[in-house]
Amino acid sequence: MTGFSGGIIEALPYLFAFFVGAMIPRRQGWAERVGIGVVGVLAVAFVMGLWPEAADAEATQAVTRADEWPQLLNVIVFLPIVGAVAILFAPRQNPKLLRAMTMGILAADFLISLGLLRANMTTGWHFQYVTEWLPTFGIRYHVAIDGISLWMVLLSTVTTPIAALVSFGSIKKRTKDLCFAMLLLHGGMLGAFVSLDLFLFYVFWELMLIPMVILIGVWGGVEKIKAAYKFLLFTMAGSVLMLAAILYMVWAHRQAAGFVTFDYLAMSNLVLPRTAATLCFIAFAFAFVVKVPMWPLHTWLPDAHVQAPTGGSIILAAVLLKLGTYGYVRFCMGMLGGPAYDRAATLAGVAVGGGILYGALCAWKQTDVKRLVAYSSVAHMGFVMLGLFAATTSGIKGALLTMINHGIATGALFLLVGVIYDRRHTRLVSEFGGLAKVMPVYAAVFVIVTMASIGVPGTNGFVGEFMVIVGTFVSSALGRHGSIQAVLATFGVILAAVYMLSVVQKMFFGPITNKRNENLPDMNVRETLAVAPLVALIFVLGLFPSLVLDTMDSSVAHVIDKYNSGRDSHRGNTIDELRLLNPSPKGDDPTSYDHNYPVPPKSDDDESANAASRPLSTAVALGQGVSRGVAR
Amino acid sequence: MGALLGNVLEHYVMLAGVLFTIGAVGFLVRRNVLVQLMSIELMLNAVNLAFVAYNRVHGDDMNGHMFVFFIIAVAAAEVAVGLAIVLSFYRLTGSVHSDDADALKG
Amino acid sequence: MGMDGLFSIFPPEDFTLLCVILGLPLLGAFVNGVFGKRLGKEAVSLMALVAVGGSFMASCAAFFMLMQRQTETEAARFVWHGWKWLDISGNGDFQIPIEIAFSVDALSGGMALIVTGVGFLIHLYSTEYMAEDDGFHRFFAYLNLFIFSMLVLILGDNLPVLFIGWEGVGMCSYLLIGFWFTEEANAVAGKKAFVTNRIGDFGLLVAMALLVWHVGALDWQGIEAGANNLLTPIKIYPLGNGVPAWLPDFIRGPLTPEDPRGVRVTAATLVGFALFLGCAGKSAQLPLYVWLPDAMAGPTPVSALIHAATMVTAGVYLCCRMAAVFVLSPATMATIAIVGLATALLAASIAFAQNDIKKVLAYSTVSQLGYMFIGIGVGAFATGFFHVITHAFFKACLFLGAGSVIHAMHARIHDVDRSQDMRNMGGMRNFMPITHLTFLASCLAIAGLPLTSGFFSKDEILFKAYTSTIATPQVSDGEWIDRSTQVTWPAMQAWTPPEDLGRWIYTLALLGAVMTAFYMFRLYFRVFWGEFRGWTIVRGWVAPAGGHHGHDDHEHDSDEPLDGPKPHESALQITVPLVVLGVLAIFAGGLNAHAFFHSHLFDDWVAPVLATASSSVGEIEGAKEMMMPLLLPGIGAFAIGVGGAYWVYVMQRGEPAASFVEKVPWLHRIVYEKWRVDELYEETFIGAVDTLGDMAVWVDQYVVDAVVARVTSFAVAASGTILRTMQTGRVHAYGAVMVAGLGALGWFFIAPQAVVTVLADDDSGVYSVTASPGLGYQYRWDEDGDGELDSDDFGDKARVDVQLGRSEVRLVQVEVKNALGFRSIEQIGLFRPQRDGASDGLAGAAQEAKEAADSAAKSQKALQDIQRVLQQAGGNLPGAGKQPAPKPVGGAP
Amino acid sequence: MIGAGNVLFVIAGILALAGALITVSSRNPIRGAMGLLATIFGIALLFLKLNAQFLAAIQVIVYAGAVVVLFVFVIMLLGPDALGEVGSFPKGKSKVSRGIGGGLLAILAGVALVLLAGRGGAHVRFGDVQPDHGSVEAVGGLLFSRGLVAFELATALLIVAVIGAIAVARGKQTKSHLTPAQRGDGEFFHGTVVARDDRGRPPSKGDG
Repeated sequence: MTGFSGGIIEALPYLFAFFVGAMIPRRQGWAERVGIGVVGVLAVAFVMGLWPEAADAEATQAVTRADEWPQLLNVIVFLPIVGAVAILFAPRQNPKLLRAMTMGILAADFLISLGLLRANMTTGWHFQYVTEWLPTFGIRYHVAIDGISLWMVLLSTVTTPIAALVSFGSIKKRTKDLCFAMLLLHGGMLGAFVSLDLFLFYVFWELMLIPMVILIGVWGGVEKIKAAYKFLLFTMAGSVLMLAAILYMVWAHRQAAGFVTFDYLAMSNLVLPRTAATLCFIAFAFAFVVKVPMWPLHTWLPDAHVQAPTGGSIILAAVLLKLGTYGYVRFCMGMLGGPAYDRAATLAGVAVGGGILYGALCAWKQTDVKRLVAYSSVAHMGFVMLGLFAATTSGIKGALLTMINHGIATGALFLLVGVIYDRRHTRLVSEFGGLAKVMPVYAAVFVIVTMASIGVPGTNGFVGEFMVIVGTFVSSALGRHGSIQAVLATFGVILAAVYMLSVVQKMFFGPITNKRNENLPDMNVRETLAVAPLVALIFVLGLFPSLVLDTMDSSVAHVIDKYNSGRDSHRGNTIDELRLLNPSPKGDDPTSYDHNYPVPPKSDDDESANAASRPLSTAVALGQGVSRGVAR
Repeated sequence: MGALLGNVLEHYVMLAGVLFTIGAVGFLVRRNVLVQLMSIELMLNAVNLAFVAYNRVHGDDMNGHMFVFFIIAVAAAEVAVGLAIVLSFYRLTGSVHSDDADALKG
Repeated sequence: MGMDGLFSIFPPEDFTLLCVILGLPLLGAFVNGVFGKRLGKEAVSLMALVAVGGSFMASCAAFFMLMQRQTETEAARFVWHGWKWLDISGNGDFQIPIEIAFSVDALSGGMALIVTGVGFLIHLYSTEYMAEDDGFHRFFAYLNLFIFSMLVLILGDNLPVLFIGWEGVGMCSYLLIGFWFTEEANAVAGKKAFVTNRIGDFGLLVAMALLVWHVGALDWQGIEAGANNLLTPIKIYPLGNGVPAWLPDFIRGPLTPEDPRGVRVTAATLVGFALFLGCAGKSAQLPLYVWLPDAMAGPTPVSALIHAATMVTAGVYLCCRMAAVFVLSPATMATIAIVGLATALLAASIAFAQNDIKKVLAYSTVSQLGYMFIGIGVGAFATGFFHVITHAFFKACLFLGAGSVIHAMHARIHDVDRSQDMRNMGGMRNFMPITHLTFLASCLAIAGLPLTSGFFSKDEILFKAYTSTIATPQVSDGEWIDRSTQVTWPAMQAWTPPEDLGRWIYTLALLGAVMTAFYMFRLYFRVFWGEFRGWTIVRGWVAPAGGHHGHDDHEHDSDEPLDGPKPHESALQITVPLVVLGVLAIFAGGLNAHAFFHSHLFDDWVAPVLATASSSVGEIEGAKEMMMPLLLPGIGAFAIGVGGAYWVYVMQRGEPAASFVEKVPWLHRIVYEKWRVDELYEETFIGAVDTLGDMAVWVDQYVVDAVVARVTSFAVAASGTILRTMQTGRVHAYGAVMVAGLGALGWFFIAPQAVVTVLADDDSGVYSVTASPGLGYQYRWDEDGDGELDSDDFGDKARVDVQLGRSEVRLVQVEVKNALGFRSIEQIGLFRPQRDGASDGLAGAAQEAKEAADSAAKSQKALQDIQRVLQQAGGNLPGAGKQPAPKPVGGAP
Repeated sequence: MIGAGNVLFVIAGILALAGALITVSSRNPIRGAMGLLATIFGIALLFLKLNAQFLAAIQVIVYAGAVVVLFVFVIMLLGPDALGEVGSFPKGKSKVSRGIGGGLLAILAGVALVLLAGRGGAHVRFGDVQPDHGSVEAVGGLLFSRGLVAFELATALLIVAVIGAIAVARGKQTKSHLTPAQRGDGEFFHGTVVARDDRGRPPSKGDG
């Protein structure tokens, strides 16, 4: 695998540069194009020369499993980003070429990401790749996937091409910037899902924010600017708090272990004093709750969806919301188990009351279809968060599956709403009536997707909701509230049927009220091509969910025991001070979750590092702890 | 007392302090931009004096002198640009009164 | 090929015949749905008929194979395991695998026969009935999909797979009721049906969750095996954290139950109630029956298939399947019986005043379902299920007969409501002989003519209601002593129904039987006897020039008479199913004719499946002899009902009914408007959720959005304006602020900076402490560590050498005064460890440091010193933490 | 007892203080510049007293030679308007700045007095220094060994300042003779007033 493909990988940048260079000149002859192409190649050669090639190759502990190609994740994440840069060089006057390039890159990314399915998801991280990025700050480029993030990556690589296909159909102006934004967004999201270094995660977390704001702000609806601002400010407020928590934890880890690192594995090995742990948890949870969105902080979602263009709306619903919940699983539960456990019952109450029931009730009263679907997303994400707070195996697996289902179902719903929006340029439900007569195929697809969104068994919606409800019922984290919350969540299932069917009935059934609806064209090829995979996935996941669920077993088990151990060590932690869970976890066995555990830098000039490389015994740590009492 | 005059750090520091205050007061009180620039020069000179005086106390290295050298370099650059601004400001508004330059009001 | 040939092909544990039964309707639905438009009507109907017919053949084969294997004791059961669907974490987070698996045994075999058999007949009927409809292929696609979902429901091996069928059937009924979706009313009726079913499904979901928690299994055998650990008590009130403490006592008093363990109920009752809620939703029982009458908006074959024969009986099937669970809780059984009884009476009363044929039949279905649930409620599961079968035959025949009459009426009246109105009919028996005869047969069956199927099934239920008793189970709960009040609370006992409940049910059910007989024959006489009231019949009438005679009917819907042809008998595809069903309606009773022929065919067939449940259902003594005396009132009820109807509608030509209406108009109107139950729901439940919705939207806009978005933006804007006034734009104003800052900084320099550095030389024990120099600084030292400063006046001594013995601790203080007379004090704790850096010394050092600190500390800053000392100790030891100590301790050994 | 050094210190001190007072209080900026010149010479003398020959030279060359000359240049350039406001001291226009100024003076005067009075304890005497302390070779050597980077940066700074001064002081030149295209209004997104699509053509034609 390495010999031949290594060669290609080597030649890839040069070819790319030549191709981009050749495309730049407008309406010039062949001579200039080749010339500029060669210039491009030389430029890349110069940069490659500068790049510290052999020197720190051994520094990369790219120790990974035999059958997995370590570079796969890098290719998946950086192909769109490099593609976005290439788009910048492509000529602006030729939208068709831009669209072709973007679709090509996204399709290539999807095909490559299928390679991820080749490895069977046993315990431990997969396709892991680690290199030093900023050694002085202990920041490493550490990427890996496990059962959870695998499906998030695939969800993203499936929905983004579809969103791109749809938005190319409806958006005609500023195509170049649209392509750039789409590709950068795609790269940012993938990066966020796979990064295992808190700094890297934060970079990608912010990176994906900007293109989304551009998507809403430039091609949005009437008050697009206001909606884009609201979206930006909400998410930024959250992520800034997260950054503060990250920095504190890094500092705390340096106090406890002696060396600076941003790595997720090290952070999850750290036991913070009680108040500090709670504050960190609140900071992280705030960032993710804004993104999910959960009850008090969800008002940005309807505005963002209503103003976003169809493509942007699909990505926002299908993938961006999942980052909030994925973040909660990975960081709040995986890293800060203790405080998360204590607050599980109250947060679950908010998820049920504020999310499921509140979202459904609001959805029922909306006059704008997109706002309705946005509120239905709030309801679905309420289910997801309930599953996570329940912290039982089927609860979390149900939550993860509901995330995928919501991505598919709501993505398809937004796509379908986009279809009529392109024809009638209005989203008010009252404007439509009796569409089933005029657009039978469209009506059939809409009803199927509605069934998935409601959670009719046989479609994927039901499987997720069923596992979450049962998971919550038997959850020990929620104590005696679990059963009541499960019953209330089941009410949400009824309300879902109420609001979805009422909108279907108003739009599709009954006589044709509005003259303009009489001769609307049915779905064209592009739209059917875009929605077909989603509908297929609805039934495939509905009947064969174990394809997805079995791969999650080991990682969910890992999260749950981290979550519970966070709780026990927290409760048992009488000295209530800063120490490592287990002082020196072995990082060499690839199947353990501590594989590639950050090792303190061996450079001897940093005297503080080698002086304190040995772990502290409790006595002295006692001294440090008391005198350095953190955040009393 | 007389013999100590000029050989003791306090006198130089005190002199620098007074000079600095005069410069500060000049900057605050006078409305003429040119005079304000000159008072800034005064303040800088006062600081230079203090630097050299302290350097004289610990005589073994000449960091103070180096620092003063660079302050003088910067002060020269500063005056050049400051006066250029005053010139274009004058050409723009026809006056050197600093109160007229409040276009950047909040 | 013989039975063992079949067994070789389809072995019992891998029974792929089930795939054939399920696959064919699904294939039919897919083909008709996707390619229907292009195939044309004949091909579509052929495909549909072949699909359902094939499935019927397969289920017959399965039925016979079951008969082969079934013995007295051991129930025959063929299972087909599909694939692992998902796994659920049960109590204690262990994984319960749920797989897509189908099984057939006596109960589901019989039901499958009914579904596919009656389904086939109705498919045949629909090919004619829906002939001119342009949505022909869509109709058959939905119908086949329905048959598939119903089969999944029946053949499912565990509750979640049943749930797939359960909601699939609900979805198909949603699509079929709203088939003619161009009418607003039909679409609304479809939505109403789906939502009401969904409320029922809520009950099923909760039941599944409870079963997972208590029984730890969801497939039938697992449930039956683990059923008795459902007998554990569950606290249902007060929920969560209990009654809040801040409530005043006069409210808390009544609210807090005296038994500190709270109001408790056995898990079996909870599961029973949840399941029954599901069944009530699906089988249109009292709380959730409102959707069935509106479901008549769908085409008549749909009403016949779904709302008479198959879907509505799914609830009864589920109850029989989960009989082992229901029997464990007498409370649930009693509620089922009472609710069934109430539904029967209510529906029968409404049917009195309805004029639309399908509405009357709909309410009679609801009423008959009530009877089935009475059967279930009193413990007679087999009898209740037998009533399902007989009801399927005669109710399907009635609906198809009504459809045939409506089809005939369409000759001239096309308005949907008026073509189904009894007042426009009359005297149809001379125009439509076959329909008339089959309709009469079914009416006799449903009314309970002795020897007809209705008689044997319904009166058997009445008999069982009177005679059967249910054993009260033993709840697994012990004595409980309340530690705080030392009061011992008794173990919990299961609730036992009152003695004469059975007798009351019997008498009221008898009244229901009379009402049933009356309204059925009211319908029969008004439609088939008397003279035709539709339009004046003109012999040899020919359609006017307008060609499509349909729309001329609308012009003169005013009262002047309409003329038209003689209503003619429907085509063969309609009459053949009618005849078959009519015959079955009469003779199906033979299967379970206890009264006269003592044939227990059906009971024995179903007994092994319901063995566990019926084991705890007994009979009052002397029940055998009471069989005949209890049947006579039944026959009497039939006679009174039919005679009364004959007297009112044939002999008196309907005057008594008319006079009754004038005498008590308000009663008639209430009964005609279905006791205004729909409006009640509209006001209470739906209204409540509606206002909740409005409140949620208001809160979302004015509270959540206002607080989070607008208040923060207002705060930012306000602080912006405040800060803006600071920027006056005049240079010297900025200069003034800078100078003020400088002044503050100056103040900081004025206060003296007492910074102390320590040079420790461990082996000689000499610790030299130097205070940093400053402008005009003077110092005073306390070297001996006694807490007071040695001398009162200040000197220039900036350095002090202290000699320390091994493991000696001393506190050195220095006071610094600067030129302006400001002073500040600094203390440093010096400690010389026992031996340099030995590890056990570590603990010792820390320990000594602690004691020494305790002894030395007198002044109020003792705690600070301890930290300092420890830090000092820490600083001295190799490998100490990187604490950027303000006092760099140089020369560590 | 009174040595030559002390006299030098007194003369230089008085010279500096007088110059400063003249700079701040004189109505005519030229007189102010001369005051500044006096202060600079006073400080140069003090530098000599403190063995800082190199800096004294620099002070005279740069400050006296360049900075004050520049001031005089600009004042001459501005001509009569350089006088700015009428009175040498503003007619009590802004109470605040006068108050601050007065306050500051009072504080520093107090500190000076205390220091002079000697009550403030030991004086910080000047220690003994190497012979070449402050000489041109020593400071020059130091400048080009440890302070080389800073020195290069200082040169860069000065060049930038020169260019900046020229650019700022050059004033607006009308470039009317150039066409708009040549001038290139530099719109990044082609967002000129006339809405243009991707191809840069007015909306009527093209797919925009």
